[in-house]
Amino acid sequence: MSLAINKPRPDTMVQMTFLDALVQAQIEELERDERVIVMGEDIAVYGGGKLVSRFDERRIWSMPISETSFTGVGIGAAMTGLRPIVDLSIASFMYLASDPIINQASKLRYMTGGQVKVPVVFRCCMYYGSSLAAQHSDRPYPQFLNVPGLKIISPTSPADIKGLLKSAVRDDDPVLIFEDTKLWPVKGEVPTDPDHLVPIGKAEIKRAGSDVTVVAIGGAMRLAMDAAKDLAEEGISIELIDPRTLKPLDMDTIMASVAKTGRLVLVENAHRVANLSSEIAALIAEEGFESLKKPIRRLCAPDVHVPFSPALEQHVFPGKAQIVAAVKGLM
Amino acid sequence: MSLAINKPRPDTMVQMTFLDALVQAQIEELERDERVIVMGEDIAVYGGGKLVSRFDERRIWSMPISETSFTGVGIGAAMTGLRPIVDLSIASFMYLASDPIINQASKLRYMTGGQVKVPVVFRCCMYYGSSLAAQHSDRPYPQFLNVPGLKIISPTSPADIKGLLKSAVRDDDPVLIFEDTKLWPVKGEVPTDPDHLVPIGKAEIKRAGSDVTVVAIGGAMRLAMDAAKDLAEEGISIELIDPRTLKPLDMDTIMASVAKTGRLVLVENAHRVANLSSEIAALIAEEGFESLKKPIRRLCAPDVHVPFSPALEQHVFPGKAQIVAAVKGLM
Amino acid sequence: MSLTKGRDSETYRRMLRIRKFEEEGTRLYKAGKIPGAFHASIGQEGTIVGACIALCDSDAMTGTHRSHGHPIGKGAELKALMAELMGKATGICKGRGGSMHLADNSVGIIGESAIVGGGIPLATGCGLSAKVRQTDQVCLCFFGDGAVNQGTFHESLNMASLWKLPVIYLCENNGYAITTSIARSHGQPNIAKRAEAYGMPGIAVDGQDVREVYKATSEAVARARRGDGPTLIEAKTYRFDEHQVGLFIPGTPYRHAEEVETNKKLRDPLLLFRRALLDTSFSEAELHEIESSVVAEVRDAIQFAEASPFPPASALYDYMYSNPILYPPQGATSAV
Amino acid sequence: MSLTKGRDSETYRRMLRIRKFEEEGTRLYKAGKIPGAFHASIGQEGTIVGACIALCDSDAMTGTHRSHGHPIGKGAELKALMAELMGKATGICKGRGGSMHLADNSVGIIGESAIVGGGIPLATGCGLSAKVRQTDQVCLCFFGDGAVNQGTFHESLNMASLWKLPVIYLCENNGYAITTSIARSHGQPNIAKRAEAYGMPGIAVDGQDVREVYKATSEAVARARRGDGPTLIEAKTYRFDEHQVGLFIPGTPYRHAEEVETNKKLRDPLLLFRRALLDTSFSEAELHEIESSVVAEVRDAIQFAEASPFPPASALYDYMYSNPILYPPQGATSAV
Ligand SMILES: Cc1ncc(C[n+]2csc(CCOP(=O)(O)OP(=O)(O)O)c2C)c(N)n1
Ligand SMILES: Cc1ncc(C[n+]2csc(CCOP(=O)(O)OP(=O)(O)O)c2C)c(N)n1
Ligand SMILES: [Mg+2]
Ligand SMILES: [Mg+2]
Repeated sequence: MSLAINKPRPDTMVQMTFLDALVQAQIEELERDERVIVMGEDIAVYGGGKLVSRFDERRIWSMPISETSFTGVGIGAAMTGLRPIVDLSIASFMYLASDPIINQASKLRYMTGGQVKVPVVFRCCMYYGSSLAAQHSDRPYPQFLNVPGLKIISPTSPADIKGLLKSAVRDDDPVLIFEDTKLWPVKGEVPTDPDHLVPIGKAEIKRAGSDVTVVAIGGAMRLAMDAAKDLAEEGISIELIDPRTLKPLDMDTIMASVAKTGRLVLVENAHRVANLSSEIAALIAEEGFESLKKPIRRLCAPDVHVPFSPALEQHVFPGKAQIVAAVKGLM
Repeated sequence: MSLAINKPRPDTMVQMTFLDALVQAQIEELERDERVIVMGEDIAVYGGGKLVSRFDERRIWSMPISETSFTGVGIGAAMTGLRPIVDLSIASFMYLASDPIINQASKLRYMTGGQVKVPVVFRCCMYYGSSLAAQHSDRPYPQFLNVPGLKIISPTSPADIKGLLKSAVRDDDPVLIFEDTKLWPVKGEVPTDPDHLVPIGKAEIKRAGSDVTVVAIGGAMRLAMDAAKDLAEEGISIELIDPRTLKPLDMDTIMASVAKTGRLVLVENAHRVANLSSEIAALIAEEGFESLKKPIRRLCAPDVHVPFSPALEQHVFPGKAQIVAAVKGLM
Repeated sequence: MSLTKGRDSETYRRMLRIRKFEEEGTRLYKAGKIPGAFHASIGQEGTIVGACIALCDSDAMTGTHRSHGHPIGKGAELKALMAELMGKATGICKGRGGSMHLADNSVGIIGESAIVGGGIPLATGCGLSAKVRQTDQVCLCFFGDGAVNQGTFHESLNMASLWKLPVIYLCENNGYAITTSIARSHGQPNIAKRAEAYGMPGIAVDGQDVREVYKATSEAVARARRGDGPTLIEAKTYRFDEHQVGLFIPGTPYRHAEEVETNKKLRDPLLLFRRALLDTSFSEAELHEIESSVVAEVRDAIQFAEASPFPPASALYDYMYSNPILYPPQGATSAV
Repeated sequence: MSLTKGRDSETYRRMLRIRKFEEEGTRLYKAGKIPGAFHASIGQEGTIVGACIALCDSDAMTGTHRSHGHPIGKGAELKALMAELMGKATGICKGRGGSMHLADNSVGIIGESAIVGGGIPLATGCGLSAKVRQTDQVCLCFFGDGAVNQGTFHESLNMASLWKLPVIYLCENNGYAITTSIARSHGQPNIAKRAEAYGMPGIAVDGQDVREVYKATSEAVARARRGDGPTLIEAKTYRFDEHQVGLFIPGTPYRHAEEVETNKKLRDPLLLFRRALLDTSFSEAELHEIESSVVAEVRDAIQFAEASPFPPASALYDYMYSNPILYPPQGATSAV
């Protein structure tokens, strides 16, 4: 009896960081399904210490520095019965994996007329804002939005990273996870239920409101939440949306909100040209035009590389003050 | 005296195809500046027969199938005194070159604080619409729009490919040329002036009009021209714009046109998510919102891979009828 | 070690299937019935079939843009392959792959990559998967001499050697990558020797001698199944036709007409094998029977393909995802 | 062949500069005065300087994320390097590069790539350029043992061998890529041997013996200048500090504390060289003079760096393009 009490009930929540939730999700999936493996370089260094100590080398594969091919190895393994989680570590390195991700993972199911499936997950960590300079600071997900056949997620809370990573592992298609490492230390309530799944393709309304719709992506979400709180004190009501899945995009939720508010601010740390905000703005300009009362506002990183010096880098990413100002500008 | 008469005057025009203009531009630049070299696989097979027969192996370099590295070789050569034209042949192969293009070519000037320049040109040919299937049919330029530090051009007339390719070779920054191979056989008047340059960063108004602004990119331009002609007969006046340079985008020209017409149709053969049309639509929704009388309309390839079978592929790309219908839908 | 008569018969049948399938395919291509690009393996049948016949049905395989021979060599039926070439709904890839991508998963082919070198990591991943799944499956990985210069060759062979993966890397060395000879692209022309860099055995064989290819591959398969790791096999072969049917190459020819003629006359793997079979265990009549049955198979495949419907426009999105999620409806603002 | 006294003196000076520069840098990093990540080359000075000293001033070079040693080894002044580490406007890269990218073009460095393996094609391109320009410039290309597994190593060495490019590929083999040993990542551990795959000479040297590295590199440089092509040199060296200052690595250590201690005690390139110099041509006083002048140089560099201003926000876009074209104005809808 006492044992049963110690075992957490499915609806129990625990407080943990985003990074812990991320690791916990992998541990649970590795334990649930022996087809799941993890592949990556220096896994312990990039936050996966618990994985390395818990599972043997047949489950956790240490990779040579060969990103192009080990990505292809993950795809080949996925096509032949495994469900690999490929850790590409810093997102700036993933251009080395562009070819296998785009030409193989995203295309093979279609090109074989459905003969194969490609259940592979790619983890890409977006480090920026910590003086690593341009070769380590990319947020490259906008480039992959244009590629058919991929699913792309970028959760912003511990519960969501756990639930979406698990959904990704259980999904039969290639899923790219873009983790904003600024979120790694963020704490939150996370369900202990080993089958806690957050559906791919569903946005979340973080905060309901009526004056202005704000869509914030990745690390920008924390600032947007703070901005919404400040604005509420001034009597401005923000409806704050987290797309969570970047492809396919849940436009129904965004469109319904804009239909209500008629005002839209998009906040994103990726470079501004042809990013997710561009796509959302375009879709609204096409299909939500009649509801728009004011011009759309995008707050993004400008079209410049991320500089090393903190004196410069601090000016690259949108801050809370800009979000507040943009919202007020629309009132 | 007779010699002088035979020598074409600078303002002489000749009729030639897009492909001939493309080759002619390279011949002239190779002859003008001995720092210019051409690098690529099977250059004669991809339309460069004249280059191979005219210049020796010190100017025309035949590459092994090593796209990642020979792209880097071109960048290294550009940083040390040459002005290479790197022929990546079919654009679907360029993902193998994403890392050196993004992490090196686009970043090195900035990351070295201006100590180096990277005068390299990449030619990427977009083949599609001829049953080559998904691994040979990509139009990947939308992905590179998001990358700071690159210049991207996609001319649509023989005169423009000649003048823009020459500008690209003479430019000190990395320039990507996305050639729509559907345009290769198109004929037009081309200046024989060896210094015929078309400026990077300037759009062209192909046809002035007052009712609807149509922006068409690459191969879509020919259909848009036909559509504009048909619509003119029905009394609808199209202002047709060719951006020519996709990055940096000449938004002044587009914005001025939309200010006049209040209606915008975007036509593009790239996949629809986060492409150039998304960016243009977003910019208009931000800065041209007050002039917009109607929702923006985008006509693009859908979010599906290019299938092999002509029975399917014919449904992927926007056609003249769709352009006409979209324009009429806005009247 | 000599092959059994049954295996000889199947070997000859598959080689001939490739030859006839592609001869007819070339004709149909020139007649405009097959769209896209058509790369024939004619001349390379000994290499392909010699290697494939050393596998079990449950073994896996990856191929290249020159993709017709690989499934046929592995035992695929011809109908769905021919229908695929014509872009029909009954094609092995439902009309989505075409000539460069005739992957037939039912015989173990996990992909035919038209990205040169792109299949090498996939095969390596299949090897890794076999190891994790603790089966005795091996994976045969085909690629050309040109693909050897891709980074994926290097990275993948290193990993396979490191982890002793059950993969056979089989280089169809036909001497050229489109127009580029080995001398103009390889710093060191001996491809088998490259294996040493990875601590892997590298073997060169006469790719026109199907039995020699079979023997080398069988040994590599046995080695892989024993858990002793991968092998690189370089099969020296020759492509009789142009890189791609109808490809026009301006300027000085990259290979001499004589070279081609000599190879066709003296180094035709089908003629060589036929002669060897007659010299040992087969009668003219027996071979003739195989030949006419193959001709009939190819004819039936063409009939099947021609009679098949094209996929309808409404099927454009089929097979994009295994688990589709549609926000917004896919065609919403698109051309369709 | 022994180095001349002048060269010995310069060699010792540069080795010591790296050591002192990085010791002070580590201190400043821990004190929060240097942002980002800091990878020290301490322990690898013999390899770096031995190779660099074999070059002429006009020769070119590429390096890695472990980027401080390369410019110092090539003769760079310390002030702009230290200012760069601190993200100052007077930094060698105007504060845009930082610790992983201390490229100093004035001493011939065309790039320090923090993308592992990314510099190898650039160096090869420099070799191609030298050949086209018909100069006798050579390019020295540094990379680590981990980078050997990148496709760029394979592709680039093949091209350099094919075209006999004047490039020296110098592998700083310190035994580890972050936590990954050679045994856990290389199918075949002998890196020098990989050269054979490309038809290129491959030489292994003791990277802690600066004279041995100098000798091997000098021969490779002479070979390259003669037009005889590239060489791969594997210098066996050791990194005394952690991969990156302050990096926490959970779990079982990837290298034994004893291994580190033994190397520091018995295989310190500076101690070994100092002893050799004393044994032959230098007095304590002479070495002492070099030592105090280096200490002063480093101190001056720190003073210079600390006194320098940060780049102003208005400079964010500077150095993006050589030929800027601005449509629309860059910051228009951005955060700035
Ligand atoms: C990554 C990539 N680069 C270039 C091409 C264009 N291409 C198609 S086949 C081929 C030659 C391949 O040569 P090889 O590997 O020897 O195979 P073979 O054609 O001789 O069978 C090339 C360069 C391609 N399909 N993929
Ligand atoms: C393409 C790429 N992959 C991974 C990394 C992360 N990373 C930085 S240094 C390093 C290890 C490099 O090892 P080695 O080449 O031996 O150089 P060392 O650090 O030992 O000097 C890795 C994996 C990177 N910077 N670039
Ligand atoms: Mg070949
Ligand atoms: Mg190392």
